[in-house]
Amino acid sequence: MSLIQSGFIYWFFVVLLMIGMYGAVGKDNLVKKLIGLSIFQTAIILFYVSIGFKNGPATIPILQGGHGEPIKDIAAASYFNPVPHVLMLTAIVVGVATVGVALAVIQRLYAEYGTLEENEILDKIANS
Amino acid sequence: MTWILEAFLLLFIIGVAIAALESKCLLTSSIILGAYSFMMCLIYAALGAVDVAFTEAAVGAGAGTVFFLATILRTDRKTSR
Amino acid sequence: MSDQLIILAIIYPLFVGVVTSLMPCRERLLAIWGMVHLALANLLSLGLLVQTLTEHQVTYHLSGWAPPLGIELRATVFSGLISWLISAVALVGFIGGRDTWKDQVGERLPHFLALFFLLVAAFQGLCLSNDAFNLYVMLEISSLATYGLIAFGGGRAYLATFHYIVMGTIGASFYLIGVGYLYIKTGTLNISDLAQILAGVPWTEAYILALGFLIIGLLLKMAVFPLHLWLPNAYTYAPDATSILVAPLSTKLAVFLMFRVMFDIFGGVIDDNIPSWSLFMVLLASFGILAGTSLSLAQRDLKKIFACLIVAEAGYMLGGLWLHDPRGNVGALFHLVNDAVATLVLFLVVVAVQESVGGRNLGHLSGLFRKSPLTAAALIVVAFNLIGVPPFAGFFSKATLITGAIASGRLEFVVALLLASLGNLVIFFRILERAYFPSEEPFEEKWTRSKRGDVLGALALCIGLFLIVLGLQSNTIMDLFIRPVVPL
Amino acid sequence: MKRLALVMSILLGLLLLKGTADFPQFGDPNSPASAGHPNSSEDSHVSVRYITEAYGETHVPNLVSAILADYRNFDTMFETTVVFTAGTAIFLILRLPLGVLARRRSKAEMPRTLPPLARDPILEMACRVLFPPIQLFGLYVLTHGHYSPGGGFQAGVILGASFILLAIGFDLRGTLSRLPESVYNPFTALGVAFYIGIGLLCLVLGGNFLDYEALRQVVPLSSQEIRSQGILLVECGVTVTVGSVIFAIYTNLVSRGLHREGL
Repeated sequence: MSLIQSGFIYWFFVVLLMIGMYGAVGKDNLVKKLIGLSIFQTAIILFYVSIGFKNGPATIPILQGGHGEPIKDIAAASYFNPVPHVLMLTAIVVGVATVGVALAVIQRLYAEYGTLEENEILDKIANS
Repeated sequence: MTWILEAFLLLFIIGVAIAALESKCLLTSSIILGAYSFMMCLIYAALGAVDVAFTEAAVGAGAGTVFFLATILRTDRKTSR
Repeated sequence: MSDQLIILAIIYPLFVGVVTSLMPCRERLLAIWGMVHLALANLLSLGLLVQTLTEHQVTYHLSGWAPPLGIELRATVFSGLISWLISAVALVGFIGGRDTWKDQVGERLPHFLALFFLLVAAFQGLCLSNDAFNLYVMLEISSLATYGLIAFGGGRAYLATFHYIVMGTIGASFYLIGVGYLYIKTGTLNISDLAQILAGVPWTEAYILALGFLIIGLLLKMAVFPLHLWLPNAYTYAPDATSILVAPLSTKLAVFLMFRVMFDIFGGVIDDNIPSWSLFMVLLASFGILAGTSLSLAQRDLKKIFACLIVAEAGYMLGGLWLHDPRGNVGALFHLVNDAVATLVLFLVVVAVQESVGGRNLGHLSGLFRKSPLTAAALIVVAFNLIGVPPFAGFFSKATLITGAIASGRLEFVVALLLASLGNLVIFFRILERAYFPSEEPFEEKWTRSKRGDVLGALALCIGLFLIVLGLQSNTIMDLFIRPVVPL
Repeated sequence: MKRLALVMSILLGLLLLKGTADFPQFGDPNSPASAGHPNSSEDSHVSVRYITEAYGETHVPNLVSAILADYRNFDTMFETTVVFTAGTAIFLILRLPLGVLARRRSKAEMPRTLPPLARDPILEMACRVLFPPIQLFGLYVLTHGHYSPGGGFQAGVILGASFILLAIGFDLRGTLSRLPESVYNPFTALGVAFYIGIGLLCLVLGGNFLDYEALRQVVPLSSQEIRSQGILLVECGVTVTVGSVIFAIYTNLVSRGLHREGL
């Protein structure tokens, strides 16, 4: 019996999503918000990846024996579903691109206000 | 019996995610986030998504962590909350 | 060649954007370069519009694979119209924002223009793609380009951008969860394929949640009332050259996307299930309209007033889409077109006012009519449109929305629409009173007439007068472009 | 705010869990996602179709690469554009105009600078030794992406990381004097332009956008071979863009866009 390769992984995905959501919305520190956002995105990636899993004799979506003679008679049940994997490659790259832009904005915010705490920045804006 | 190991891993990942959010030092947080990413790679690989695991290891855990570190060293590494 | 128009409408601005980042930073050269290419992009979109009018629907199979395998593009008459609207707004925004380059962009001009073109390409993709996941990628490119374009304004733009990044990413992630829920239940990503499968399934929790997550994600992007927090500051503190492009299009495309989610993906099942959703969504929209208008009433910065009006306008379209009445949908889509043009005029006027009187607070407006009559005239035109005076397009879109609301018995929406018109009347009365009847005579000697302000005012006025054309031809436009795509 | 966030995330979790109860059995090989929905026609069951036919059509055993760079290559093109967009946006945000910078400096408001780091011979030697194998591995990941996990994105990140290693191990200024911005910055655009160019070439040769079959008019190969080579070509474009953008993002972030001093 395996926990990762079972429906239990949905619970895990939901827990990670909740942690990420809490971090992204509830934290005051801007970097912490971003870390929450990263966790949020990895949770979604986990969800998609779990869609592609198949019980039984299935294995990773790289055809066996691809180097040699042409492969014949490929059964769909013997390989995991590659589509969610393709989609998630895109999502990972998008996630890191977003993080990069957000970090650039954070650097500018720090240069402008000298702090990374959102409430302190808001105070400084209100006082100016 | 693998489920005991797996349960340990899953609990550990959740602990790491919370630690990344709750740590008082941002430098620690971002390193922990890198560790979190790497452990998620394990899960992806266990679910058969080797390409996703590879990309997460290179892009998420590698490049993402470096970006976080670069920013934190340029700004402030302390946080009160 | 003509069957490639639809892909060229997306690829052309994309390619130009990528090449632009390699150009030397010479302002005049870049201005001509951008203008020429945007004009050509306009021609391409116009060609696509004509093609959709003759063929009703244009589809395109990317990389030669038939739809469920590969990604498909699909243009209906309405998306053809939106595609052209995007190119046209981009051209006007480019011309309108050109004057602010020197102060606000400086040496980064090639990169700024690269993002500008990439944003146009992403908008085109959002409007033409027929693949649920491809739409997510387009959503993210448009957001990333917008973040960059807003944040480089500096000052308070940074915090606004950060909020936008957090909320925008959560919105896009919700959209992604919705797509995932649909994928796990249906095994396809193509929108037409999804619609076909969904038409014959029992309506269970996973579908409800899929629809729910898609809608929440898009509501965040649309900035409807409780989820609007990012919008007013982001648009107010964005550089003018950015806000002219982003403000008219960004939220409207989210509305269009919501229309497609409702009727292209869930078209077969939504009719039976809409009443309970409609109850809540129209209420939300009514609240959104009132909240947006009252937010706007509380502001003193002209740009922020208009940014808050966008929040209210999003409520009009949301309510129209969920009225469960074809007239409501027609009204919402017509309002989308009308509002895109009106918002363009509003933000052009902001730039023109800044050029003419040197500030954009209500206090600065004193005597605008004497200083730049054309800008003041444009302000009147767009005010009439937003208040809903016939024969402006705003009147006809609101009238259609109200008939739809009455037909489906949603009186709270009617009340919200009428109150919003009243609110707009007050907002623009405050502005116009200062512009036309200054309380004291401004110091004439300190002030020099701004030629740029006049040119921009004239441009805004021309586009504002186009709203009358839109209004007078409203029935033709609805018949030609909107009624064919709205399910009856 | 904290309480609100907690309530929101718990609500979200409950909603998501409610949805998962309605999912098909976990890992069921006959679930709609894996075997197609019964409501759709047999030939539109994409996942099955990809697994059984992709090798015959593209000669790429790594199904993920085949789908990523052939069947759904339009997505991948925009994914590369996302990376390029992020690089451009970060440049735009961090590179302040000279006028603003001058004003900053006069007000002595420059953000804090790091103390100069001592040179470490062991670290430098380690970087020197590691640098070539990392790059070689990057190229391997790119070219072997047809047969094993890997492809353009991973290769690009690895190549970019090799330069980041140089910048960390030595110092940013030294690295930038060898690899100046004027050299790597154009590559961010050239990679995407190359990708789009391949697509446009297909279009000019009479196919649809990014339909590698059309390339057979200039390169006489079988339909499968040309798809396989087309995949490699676009992955090269991806690698160039991703590698240079990763490095560009790093240099801009670590020096606040000034490129004067790094880590």
